[in-house]
Amino acid sequence: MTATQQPDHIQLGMTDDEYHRVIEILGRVPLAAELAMYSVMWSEHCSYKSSRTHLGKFRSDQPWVVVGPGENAGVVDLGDGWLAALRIESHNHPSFVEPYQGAATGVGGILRDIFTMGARPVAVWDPLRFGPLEDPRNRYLFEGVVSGIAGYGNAVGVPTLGGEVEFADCFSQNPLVNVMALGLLKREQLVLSAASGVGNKAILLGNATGRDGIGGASILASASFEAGDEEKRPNVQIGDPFEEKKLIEACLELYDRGLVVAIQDLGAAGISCATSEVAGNGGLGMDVDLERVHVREHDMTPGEILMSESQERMLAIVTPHNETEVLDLAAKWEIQASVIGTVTEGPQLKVYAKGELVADVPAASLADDAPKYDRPVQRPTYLDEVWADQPIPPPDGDVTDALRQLLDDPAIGDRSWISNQYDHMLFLNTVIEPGHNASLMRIKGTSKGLAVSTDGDAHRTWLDPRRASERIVFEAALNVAVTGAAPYAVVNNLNFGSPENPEVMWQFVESVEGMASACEKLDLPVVGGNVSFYNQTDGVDIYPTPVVGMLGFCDPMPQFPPRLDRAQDGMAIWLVGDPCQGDFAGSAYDRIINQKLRGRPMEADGATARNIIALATELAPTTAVLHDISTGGFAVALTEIAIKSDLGITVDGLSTAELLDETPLRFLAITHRAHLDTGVHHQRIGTMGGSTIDFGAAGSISISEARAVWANAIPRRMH
Amino acid sequence: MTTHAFEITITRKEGLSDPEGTTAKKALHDLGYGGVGDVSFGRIIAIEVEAKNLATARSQVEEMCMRLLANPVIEAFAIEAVT
Amino acid sequence: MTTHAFEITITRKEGLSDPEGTTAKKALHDLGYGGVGDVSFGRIIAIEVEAKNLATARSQVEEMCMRLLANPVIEAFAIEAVT
Amino acid sequence: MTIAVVVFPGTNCEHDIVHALDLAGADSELVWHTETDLAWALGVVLPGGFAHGDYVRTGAIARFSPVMAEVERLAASGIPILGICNGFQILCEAGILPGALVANRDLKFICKPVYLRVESTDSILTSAATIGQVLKIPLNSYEGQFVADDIDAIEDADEVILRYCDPDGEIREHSNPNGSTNAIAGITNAARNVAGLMPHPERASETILGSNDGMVMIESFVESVRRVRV
Ligand SMILES: Nc1ncnc2c1ncn2[C@@H]1O[C@H](COP(=O)(O)OP(=O)(O)O)[C@@H](O)[C@H]1O
Ligand SMILES: [Mg+2]
Repeated sequence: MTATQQPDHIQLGMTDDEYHRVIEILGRVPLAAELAMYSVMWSEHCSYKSSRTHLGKFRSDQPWVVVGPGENAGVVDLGDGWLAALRIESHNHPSFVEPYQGAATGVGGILRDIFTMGARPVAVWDPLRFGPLEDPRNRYLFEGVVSGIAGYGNAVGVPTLGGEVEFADCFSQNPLVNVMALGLLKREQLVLSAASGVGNKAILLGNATGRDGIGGASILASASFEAGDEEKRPNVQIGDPFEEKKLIEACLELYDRGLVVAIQDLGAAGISCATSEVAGNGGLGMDVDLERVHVREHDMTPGEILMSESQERMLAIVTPHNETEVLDLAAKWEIQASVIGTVTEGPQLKVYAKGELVADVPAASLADDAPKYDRPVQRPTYLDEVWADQPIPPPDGDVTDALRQLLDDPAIGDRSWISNQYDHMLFLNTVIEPGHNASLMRIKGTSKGLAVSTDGDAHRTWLDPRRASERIVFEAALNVAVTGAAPYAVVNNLNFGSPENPEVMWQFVESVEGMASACEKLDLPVVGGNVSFYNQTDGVDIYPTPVVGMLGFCDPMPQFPPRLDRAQDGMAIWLVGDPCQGDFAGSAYDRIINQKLRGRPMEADGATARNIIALATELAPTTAVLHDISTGGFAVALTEIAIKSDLGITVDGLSTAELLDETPLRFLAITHRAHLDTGVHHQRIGTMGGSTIDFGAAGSISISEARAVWANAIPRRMH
Repeated sequence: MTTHAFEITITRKEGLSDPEGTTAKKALHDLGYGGVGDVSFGRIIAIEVEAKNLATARSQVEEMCMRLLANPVIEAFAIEAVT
Repeated sequence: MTTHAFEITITRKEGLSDPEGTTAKKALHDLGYGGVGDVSFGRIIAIEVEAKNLATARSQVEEMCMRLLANPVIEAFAIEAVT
Repeated sequence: MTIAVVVFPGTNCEHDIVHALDLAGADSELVWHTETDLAWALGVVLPGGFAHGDYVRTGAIARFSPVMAEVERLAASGIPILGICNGFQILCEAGILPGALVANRDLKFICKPVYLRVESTDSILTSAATIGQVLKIPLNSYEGQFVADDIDAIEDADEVILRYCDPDGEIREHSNPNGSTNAIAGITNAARNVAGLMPHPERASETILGSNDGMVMIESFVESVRRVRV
């Protein structure tokens, strides 16, 4: 059977069972528009049908959580009436189809999630994954995605304060583009997305509705790519940061003036999703008239208007009394606005087009009655073999050849090729810019500071999803701690292959449990997240790639927080944390020098994690440099400090293996102090000074040579 | 080998939104040009190619458009020989 | 009143730097198109204007170019009626 | 003494410049681009951002915003006018300053601190600095490459006030981040009451932000506003 002969619901990506469920709910066969609505709202992307069963393992009942998962963004309390809203999203498939616009609209979408809560978006981070840059197609994707984030983020006026990047073959056909955003608000500005008040008006604000990305959620985000998928390309959406900037300012003024009862951004499934969610969340219904929608093209069908994913649109619920004022305010900010609906007693969402009823469904059913699957899991067969193959640690001898190769790796070398394309200074809050362990921003007018680090580790997660997921939480927490903030809340983006593959599902469950247990051990709430399944192309799944976005909080913020460029002549170098334990599975050394991905990564101990992280936070206000030891071990961590501080280093007594070992939960402290008063194992390993990086018996390299290799890792590949 | 000159016109595919065109239209209305209808922006590239004949040169230019100069996902292009 | 369509071509004045052209030429050489000579980038604007006749419409478009669409300091423009 | 800080749709650095003006002890007020009366202003700042989305051409639409007629009038009457980044682009588009800004040489957005050498102190932006002084100031632009059809006229009139340089003050090929003609980063007009620059002095207004070198420019501007006689 060819695609055109298949029943409508199959073409829309719905199973027969799901289709019958719709018939059961409606008591009849769905109309075309209704079927479209259910198909998108019940897609994996919108309904989390394969993951919901497991996401309950994340806790968010800590007292500082104001809004947990489920709303557009999580919200935490920073004291004195200040709240922070945070959220992470993926735009993987759209970015593969059209890297610039895919990434750009990813930024636009996550920002709407933030200002929907009443918060002003203040920063963005971009965790990215691509295939190796040796392939021109990957360079094209990398270049396009970075310039798309820059093009949108810079123009919309929200700084991008950091991110991360990894490269591996499995991402060649399926890059990962995640975007995290942070917003700030005062408590009284918090807005939620549940409509109330029968008779209230639904006003559509922003861009005109066109034929953008119709069915995009189900087709792009919830299905795998097959060769020859070119026809999906008309689904590309064009981002308009200028429209979004006006929309942000208009919405913030609406909240300020108390003009909205509820608000919801339009994302996947456009008007159908937004109207059903606001009404359904409030236990109400809504009458919607599609003819009132301002459209870009005049021959659109009701289904197209309903499902369009045109960017930069919001749906505000306002009292009839405030309607004119809202429309005037929209006019002032030069955005279009139309009153498209009225809140009703419910529970039905009724959609009219040209006087005809085109959809009449229980509003809440689109979200609440979505299918939920407990998919089969099976431990992957590759693991036994991979675990049995032990990494070979480096032999004693010169470390500098290995170091040069590591510094030349585009995920280890200087990433300012990326971050210098992003405005990372707007708002004058950036205290630690990209290029350190985490970024740190102040909250002007207060003594408070926020640090954020995003972390993933696709290679290790493939080797052991549970342990690696625990480790990325600890690593992200340590990154904010060495920046001077205490870990405070987590969002996560779970990028996986097809959930219909039991081995992928096993990776997913292991990863969720690992992440949940690590958060539990640090008493960190998970306030939001995103699941991106079907990251596979032609049947090949990506490495399981959970990503965490860690928010750290400090009050007072250190006046002189640690920076990698603050080391001074004569300062002592301390290693804080356990001595090396020979953790080479998934290490940069084994991957890049031995060209092998094998072994089982060490488990990170929860109690150690708590102690080390607390200690780092405590040392931060009074220590010149703190740097966690991660990819590339001591050798790379020390070299980064030498390069940034433009000052040599002498370390002694570390073997070549110890220099490249990646035992978790350790950091370097560089200070004039002659003693470190800590309850944690620590040892002095060297001194700052001179102009070479001197590893004693393991050789030495000049800073200028190390810097040249490090600085060129990305540019030399991109020309 | 002779040098052939071409003009490549690259425009956004129909149906895709064109924020720049929409904004320009509004600006022109504000400037008092009320009669302005649709405005859309594209790029034009003048290029010289040395090749043994016009047909070879043109097919090279076509290839360059698909590979680098245009973005076939969202743009359409037209090539014209200039004499 | 009838609608008249025009195509405006805007090019960088000679002698001024054209970073897009320079970059594209280099990239094309890198891609193996050694025969590529000069490459220069311009913009093309398709615009519809309602006016009582072609001459009025054209003179309006000329004005729009001088005022908004082109920057006389660095750009030259040409207007062509499309039928 | 009040300074008008003009906000176009798409402007985003308005609060940042207000912050820096506050630090310099100056009063300022945000003004929406539809304002047509700035008679009260003794100084005007056009801040950075993406006015009207930078569509058509950076600054092209903004120069026709209603407020610009007032800005032109004030410029002609000798009031200090400062354009930063997008504001500089708008002043050039409006013909209040000579030249134009086109895409960076490498066709990439550049956000990083750069070094500037003060070339002339006869301007509202550099009067408190010294000739040859090197300032570390963040740059943040895509269309930052300065070009002009008559560059010699600008040079001959000593209208170049800032050039990109190395930390030691030398002007070398690689110290020019965006390919600007003669490494020009900032200029003034013939009457020397209008100045524009691509880098952002307000982003270098406190040491906690990495540099406070920008304050000498902000203070020069505030001082020139204080000296305005009405
Ligand atoms: N894609 C990116 N965008 C912006 N900044 C990035 C990106 N990738 C890395 N960085 C910055 O580089 C620095 C180091 O990143 P990373 O090596 O991932 O840190 P760590 O290993 O300590 O977790 C961070 O400040 C980070 O924000
Ligand atoms: Mg780190």
